Amino acid sequence: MSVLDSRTELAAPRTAPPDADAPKVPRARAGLLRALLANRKALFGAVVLVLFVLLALLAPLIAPGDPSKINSLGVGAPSASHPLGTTAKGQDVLALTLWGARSSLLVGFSVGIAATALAVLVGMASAYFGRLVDDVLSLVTNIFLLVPGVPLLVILAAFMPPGTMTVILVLVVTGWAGSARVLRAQAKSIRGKDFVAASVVTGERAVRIMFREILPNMASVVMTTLLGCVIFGIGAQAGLEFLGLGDASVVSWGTNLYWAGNDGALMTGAWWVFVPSGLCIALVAFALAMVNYAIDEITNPRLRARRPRNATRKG
Amino acid sequence: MRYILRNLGFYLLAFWASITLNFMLPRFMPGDPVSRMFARSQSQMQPEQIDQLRRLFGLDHRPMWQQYLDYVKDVCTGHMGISISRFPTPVSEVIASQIGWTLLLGGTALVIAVVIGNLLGILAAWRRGGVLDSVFPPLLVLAGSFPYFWLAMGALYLFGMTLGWFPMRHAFDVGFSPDLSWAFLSNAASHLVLPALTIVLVSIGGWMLGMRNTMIATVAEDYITMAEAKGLSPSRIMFRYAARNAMLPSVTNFGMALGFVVGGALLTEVVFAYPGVGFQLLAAVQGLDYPLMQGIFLTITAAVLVANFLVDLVHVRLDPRVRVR
Amino acid sequence: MTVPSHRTASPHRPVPSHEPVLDVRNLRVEYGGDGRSVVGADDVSFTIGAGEIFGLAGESGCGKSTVANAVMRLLKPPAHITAGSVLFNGRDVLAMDPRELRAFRWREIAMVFQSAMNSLNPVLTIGEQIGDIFTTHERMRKRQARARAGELLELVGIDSARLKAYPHQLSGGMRQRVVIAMAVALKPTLLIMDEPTTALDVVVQQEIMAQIGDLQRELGFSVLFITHDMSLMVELSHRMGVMYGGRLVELAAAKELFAQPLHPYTQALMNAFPPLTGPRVELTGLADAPRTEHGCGFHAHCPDDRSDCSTNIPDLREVAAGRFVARTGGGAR
Amino acid sequence: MTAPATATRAPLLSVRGLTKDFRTGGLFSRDRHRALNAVDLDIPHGRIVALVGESGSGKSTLARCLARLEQPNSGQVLLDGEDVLRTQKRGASRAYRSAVQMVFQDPFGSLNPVHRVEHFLRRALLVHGRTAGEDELRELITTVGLTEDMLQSYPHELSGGQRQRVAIARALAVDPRLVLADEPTSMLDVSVRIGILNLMRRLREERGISLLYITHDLASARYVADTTQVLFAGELVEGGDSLALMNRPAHPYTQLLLSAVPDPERTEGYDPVLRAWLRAAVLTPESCPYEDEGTCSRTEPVRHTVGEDDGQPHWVRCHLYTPATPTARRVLTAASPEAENV
Amino acid sequence: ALLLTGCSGSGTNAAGDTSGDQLLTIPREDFATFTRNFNPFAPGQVVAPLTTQAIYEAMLVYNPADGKATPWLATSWETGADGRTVTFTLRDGVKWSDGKPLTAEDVAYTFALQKKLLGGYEYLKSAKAEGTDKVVFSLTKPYSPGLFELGKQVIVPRHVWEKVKDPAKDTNPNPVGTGPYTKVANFQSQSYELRRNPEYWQPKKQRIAGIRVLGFSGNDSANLAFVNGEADWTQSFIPDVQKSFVDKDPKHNAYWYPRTGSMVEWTMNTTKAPFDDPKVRKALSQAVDRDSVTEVGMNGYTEPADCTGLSGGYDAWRDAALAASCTWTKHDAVAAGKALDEAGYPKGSDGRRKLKSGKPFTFDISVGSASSDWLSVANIIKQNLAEVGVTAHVKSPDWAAVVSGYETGDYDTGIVWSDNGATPFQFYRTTMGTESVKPVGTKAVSNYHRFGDKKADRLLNEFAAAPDEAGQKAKVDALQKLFAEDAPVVPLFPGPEWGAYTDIRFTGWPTADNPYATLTNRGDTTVLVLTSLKPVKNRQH
Ligand SMILES: Nc1ncnc2c1ncn2[C@@H]1O[C@H](COP(=O)(O)OP(=O)(O)OP(=O)(O)O)[C@@H](O)[C@H]1O
Ligand SMILES: Nc1ncnc2c1ncn2[C@@H]1O[C@H](COP(=O)(O)OP(=O)(O)OP(=O)(O)O)[C@@H](O)[C@H]1O
Ligand SMILES: [Mg+2]
Ligand SMILES: [Mg+2]
Repeated sequence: MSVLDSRTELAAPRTAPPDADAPKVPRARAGLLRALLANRKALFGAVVLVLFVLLALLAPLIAPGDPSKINSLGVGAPSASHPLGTTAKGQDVLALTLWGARSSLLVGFSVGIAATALAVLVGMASAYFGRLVDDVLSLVTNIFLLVPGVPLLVILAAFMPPGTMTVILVLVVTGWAGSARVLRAQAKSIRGKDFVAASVVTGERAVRIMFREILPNMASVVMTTLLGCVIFGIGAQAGLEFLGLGDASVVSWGTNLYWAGNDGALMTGAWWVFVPSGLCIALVAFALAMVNYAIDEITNPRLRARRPRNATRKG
Repeated sequence: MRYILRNLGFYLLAFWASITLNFMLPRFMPGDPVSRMFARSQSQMQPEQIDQLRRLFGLDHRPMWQQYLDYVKDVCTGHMGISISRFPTPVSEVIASQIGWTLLLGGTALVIAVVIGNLLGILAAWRRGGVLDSVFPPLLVLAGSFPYFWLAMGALYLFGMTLGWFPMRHAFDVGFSPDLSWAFLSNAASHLVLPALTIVLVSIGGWMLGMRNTMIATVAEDYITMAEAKGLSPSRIMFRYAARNAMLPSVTNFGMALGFVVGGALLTEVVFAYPGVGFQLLAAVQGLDYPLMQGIFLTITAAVLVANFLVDLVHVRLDPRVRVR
Repeated sequence: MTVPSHRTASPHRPVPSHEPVLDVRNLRVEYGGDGRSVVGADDVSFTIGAGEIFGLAGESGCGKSTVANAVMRLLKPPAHITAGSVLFNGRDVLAMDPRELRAFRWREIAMVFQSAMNSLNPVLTIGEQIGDIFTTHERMRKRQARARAGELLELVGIDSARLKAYPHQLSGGMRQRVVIAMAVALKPTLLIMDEPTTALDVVVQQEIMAQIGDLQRELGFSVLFITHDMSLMVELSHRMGVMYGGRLVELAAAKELFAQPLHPYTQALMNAFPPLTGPRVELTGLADAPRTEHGCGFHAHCPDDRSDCSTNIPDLREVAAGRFVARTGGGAR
Repeated sequence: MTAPATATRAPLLSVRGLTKDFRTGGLFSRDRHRALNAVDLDIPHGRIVALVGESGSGKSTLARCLARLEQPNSGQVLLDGEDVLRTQKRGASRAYRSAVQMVFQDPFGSLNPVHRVEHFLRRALLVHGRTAGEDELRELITTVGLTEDMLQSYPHELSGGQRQRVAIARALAVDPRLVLADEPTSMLDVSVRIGILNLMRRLREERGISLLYITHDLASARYVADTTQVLFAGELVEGGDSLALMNRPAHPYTQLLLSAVPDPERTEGYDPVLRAWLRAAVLTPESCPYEDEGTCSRTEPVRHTVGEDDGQPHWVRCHLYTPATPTARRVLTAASPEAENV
Repeated sequence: ALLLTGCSGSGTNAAGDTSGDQLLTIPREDFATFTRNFNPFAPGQVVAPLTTQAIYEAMLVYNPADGKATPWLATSWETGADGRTVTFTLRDGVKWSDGKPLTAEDVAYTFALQKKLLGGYEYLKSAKAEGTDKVVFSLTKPYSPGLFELGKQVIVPRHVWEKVKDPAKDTNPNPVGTGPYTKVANFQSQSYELRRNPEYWQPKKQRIAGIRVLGFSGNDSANLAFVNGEADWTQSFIPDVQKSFVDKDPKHNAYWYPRTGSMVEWTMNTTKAPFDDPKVRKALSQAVDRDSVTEVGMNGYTEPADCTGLSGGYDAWRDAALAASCTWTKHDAVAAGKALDEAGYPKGSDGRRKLKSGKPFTFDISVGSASSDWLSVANIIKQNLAEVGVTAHVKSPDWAAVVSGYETGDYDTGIVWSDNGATPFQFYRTTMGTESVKPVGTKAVSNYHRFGDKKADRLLNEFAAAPDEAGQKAKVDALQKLFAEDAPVVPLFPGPEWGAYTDIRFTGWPTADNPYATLTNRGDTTVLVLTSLKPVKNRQH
């Protein structure tokens, strides 16, 4: 149940019957966006996300210079010159946190996009071609799903040269399968719809049917999968790095926490070293989860909040 | 039953694939266990001993395929060899000494999270718009958003160190030896609280939301309206009609999670110094202890497969529809 | 199914006494979405006498199910009953508290839903689902309930061994019959049937109708029968109402209505069913013109006399004894 | 309302001995279910052929086989005398698709909700190498009785009947010679069904398109189709001119189907009980020599010609058919009226 | 055997127990769980802790903190005139924990077994018992470092091990040894206890009732227990030990990190350009700010190395004058830059230096990811190098991958510990001796930098053959000079031997003022501490 195992949990919230949502969303793309902006949860999530992305982008301006530069300043509580204090190595915690956002968000979104893309490809090929292709791809998916994630992570992280790319690759390899299963189920249900058969009868090519007919109908599921994978990516990266399996020379929220642990931040009472990065991860993950939550609500209107049941009385 | 048999075929295939993967992976890693051990000992070992150790551990230099055949044979006969990092303890013994705690911690946490999470989900869906439905989901999602180790360390320092409410480490206090006495059991239970609670805290949101969403979908089904029309009592409708059907996806996820319990809760074990397979595996990987790694990997894979198989069986019991598939 | 060979084949049973069992008055149901609200049923009034089969016809979305659900108080948010009353044997259904309501449901009014596939719980056996009724309403023990459930199944011509079957193991027709058996389990006074056969095959549909007719003759309950199939409705029911856009547009004895439909919508509806006999004549049917919220979209097809109903559907007006029509113009065309 | 006289031209599409088995069960299962058994069917030029039968009799399967969405196990599909199953083994060619199009049962499912109406028509035109300008689109949409501004609508903005018209327009875009319409009206509201049926008739008359109209509603088959074929458990059992066939149904199954249609104007009274009993009589093994409802037969029934109408032979395949006695009468007297479970 | 801790399962443990029977608690951050393996021939990562410290003993104990050798199972030893024999005289009255006496046969047998099982001791021709109390070791060549190596070998009882079928694979669950604490009690996967040896030869020194070892999955949890007062003596790395530990109870808590561990060096692959040029190595070394390295990177737990490369354990051998005179281990970015300029690596227009091949002067520093302190060190070096226009990348994969690169010579530079012995011999042998140089691609277990100097070989041989310490000293002086000249590796700082304790429950710890042993609980001198500690007895308890 470690963070690294969270891919099993990822699948949990997405249990609404797969064919229930998508085709009900008319104008999948434009409509979804507009609906999202009207949703309070989504708006909150989006604002937080945009804020973090902005901070990450502006890190070189707000906190110029190498954030990991070690100096003899020593550990220090928050003060005017260092609003979030300094670490045992004299690094400015604010700078570390800001710069950490870059790597964490980069890894999170790269993992999210890559894993989702892989999952979409596998899921769609599986669903569209069916038969042997489906059997083989399902088997592969299920094997990746069954293979315990942590050892795979650990082994791959140990095997490959350290670096952001490795972390991304490792997380993609271990994270795509769960999504592929969800997407396959979804694609399969859309594959069975008459409009796909109609496109076949019209004479459309397979690739076009997959990407122009089936995929747009899965927009919301792809989106939730994507966000789920981003959450997984950010969390799992932090977990890996905390265990020392990441690249400790990169500044990210995970490595910040790794160094905080190694420098005994909690033991020496330097909570300001430990808290910000963890809080940032939580905030970003929470924001993503809220957007996801909102998408679920939008595509499945039944999930929307409403008054209690016994309001049926006549008024 | 054909459904089961077909799944069995799949499981065997998956098992083969993952033990093969398991065979390949460690062999792709650079270095060997002895130089690894040497590197760790930081000059406490004589360089001359290295070759001797290699011989002692019986490291293989035979062709890969031969090793592979032997490995498959060993797997099939249940031989897991001798651990290198715990030399000369047999791998099976190493695993046996850990798995109990792993199952205890993981199982407890999982069961609590699943039971409470699902119950909350059921109630939230049933009382749409109530406190449970509007307050809990975002709160639990927020809790689940924190990095697990961060939360665990925070809890450890707050409840273990500062407040001293719970023991901070190990599965039981020194001075006890595992038996069935009340003193031991209560001690072990008190040690379980923090690790299990933190796991529950981060995972319960997923269960609750999942259950809530399926439950909402289920409540809108015609047969629920029908049950209402029949004049059945609300609790009967909620549990026997709605929850029972909404549970099905949960059962699948539960099976998955159950299998992964065997893999241990690595971060928990690291933070709380709790014994378990997870850390053992990490240590095995870092020490390049192939036999132990393979043994653990095998155990996990087998457990996941068995758990999934059991879930399939349960599914067949719970959902008559799959029987005809 | 037991087929008593002496049975007469005539549906022309004498119209039963007109003691109203159900009295729906000025019922209005609104679906209040986010901000905007849709009127599901508006000012609907009708009565059903004891032993009477009352039909409610109309195209999809005209509010038939809304009325049926309102009668059983099964409407869920966002639906609200905003006006009117539902009297059942003189009791105000809308004023019942949850406990009363539970006891009232199924014992007094039972319902057969549109799709049998979805109204049976897929993971419980037929026996359990029928038994539920007896354990809840009659406080029977499980075994006894089971025995009664078996009898019920036999009644609709299904072997009682099938009690152990799950819904998916039965054919669509059998499932629908199970639902009918459940509906008559407590010998209710009124049976609501919301399109009990639309999801079924023509042939099976006939069997089901036969079943219902049979049971009705045997048990003597009243029926609120909902369908969009005019031919079927005319064949089956004593009196019928035609709904359009949430309002009743015509209410009359079935045969009279068939012989001389007064409202243009009813006429068009009739015209939408090709006959099985006679020469082929070009039928016009109804248009697929979209209906706006307040305007009667149907005016495009009103052959004449559009003056009064182009903006809204007028109230029902009694044009002859027992004949009501929502027209302001003359009685006949 | 008479069908245009067709010369004894070779049929547009001929089906010979078409058989389709479905694999039931899973990956390793070898159970099969025969959905179609040696179906022979001709679809002449410019005619509407109705295919009727109850649910599960294989109507859709036949249509999907002809649309090349399903691969038949054996048999021939001859288009202009060419066996397309042999020449185009791995799916249909564009040429075949431009000759044979399909309209699906569910207008809500057959239009992709994410595209505008325009998209469906444009794609159909482009795929078959035709220009897809404003004019073409306008012409198409007006042909099916819709207005031009609907080109910019999304499917969910249209009513069911309008959607089905769009689906038909899409089929027409490639200028096909045959349109397979699989229960195009059964999912539609009563109020719009007749409109679609009328459109189908108009297409045949104005464009000379052949249609295979699949339905279980005999009344509509009678209304729209020139000839009617009755499919029972995967086999064709009766066929002929629609009016003639419905006036004098020769096969007990056809009679059963007919009797199931509610008809307030029927002279003999309506007794559903009796009708259900008739069905039991037709479908129980005692009255029918077919084992397993026809999936395998010991002896194939012979094909009898009942009569000829308008150049269309009316034929039946039934062991029980003897030209002298109306079959149903015989069945009813032969089968015991005792209790029977259906 | 349940023990009598004063706590009836209350969740706390030995903390504050001063009954006099309290157990000495030692946390092990490197053992998450224990296996009951007390086989002293098993490798250090496998055998249960304290096996070779509390259960088995050696003939002598060498203490690097004060440079003295304490006679232990042997009372005296002497080297033959030709340097080819060493004779140990065993102590009288030493008994195994099963009551049998220790004999010379046991010693001879131990060495035979050790050579058979694990190899090593190439210079040892034979070990023979002479009488019951004398063991004569014949060497193949004069080899003075052998004395301490032989002397620190722990001795096992022949009568027990003879009967063991496969000594290499035996787990020896109930060990028989001569040590002070040999009785294994209450063995659990995360803790076990060692109780007094009833037959110990110094019963007066068995003042503590026993030792308890606790397993932890890492520094964090082990430190937490220690800082929380639940353990007495730790050897794990504690960040900011003053603040997080000592300040909590300055009266009782203390640490002592003597700089006697092996030298930690910045190793460069001398088979690769530009590291084959000693001028470059020296210039790079000069660019490193060792003060910052030790202060910030190493938490101030050690001090900068000098150009002799000798760790604090060899202070007696150090040529202080040499150490003071040479500049290449003293931080001077300007001088370093100049040296690089002169060596032919001028700065480009972008301020970055170029290699002779024209490529930019960049390379990797490989460090195992688990060693976070060294990672910081590498990062500081990287920063220092940037100041002189050299770009370094810190690469930190798993140690296995790093070491594998070191071993095969597939790396640029790394941070490595050196070999450590009783004399500097081993250190210089593996940093400069040609015999340890393996070609790239062949596995090397030491001398990862692959540097050898024939001059060093000669000096090393002379050292080994030198009969007395004075002769050895002369050779070491020469070796130091050679090292300062060649700069085969860049010494950074001597590894501190971590050690911290609290004297709430036990007193008598070694300290800087009383360095009778180092403060390690896993080294040779541990037994000295175990036999010196006194439990605090508090009557009120
Ligand atoms: N949950 C709902 N929310 C909003 N509007 C609704 C809801 N349910 C029904 N309606 C609207 O109420 C009107 C009447 O619906 P109702 O289901 O009663 O029609 P119906 O006559 O039963 O149709 P059908 O023949 O298709 O079953 C329709 O216009 C429909 O759009
Ligand atoms: N993909 C499939 N796999 C297995 N069996 C199938 C499949 N498709 C159809 N069948 C079976 O083939 C038979 C004929 O089905 P088909 O859909 O052609 O019937 P139909 O006449 O179109 O029925 P309906 O009127 O309900 O549409 C049925 O028994 C059905 O169960
Ligand atoms: Mg309805
Ligand atoms: Mg069909």
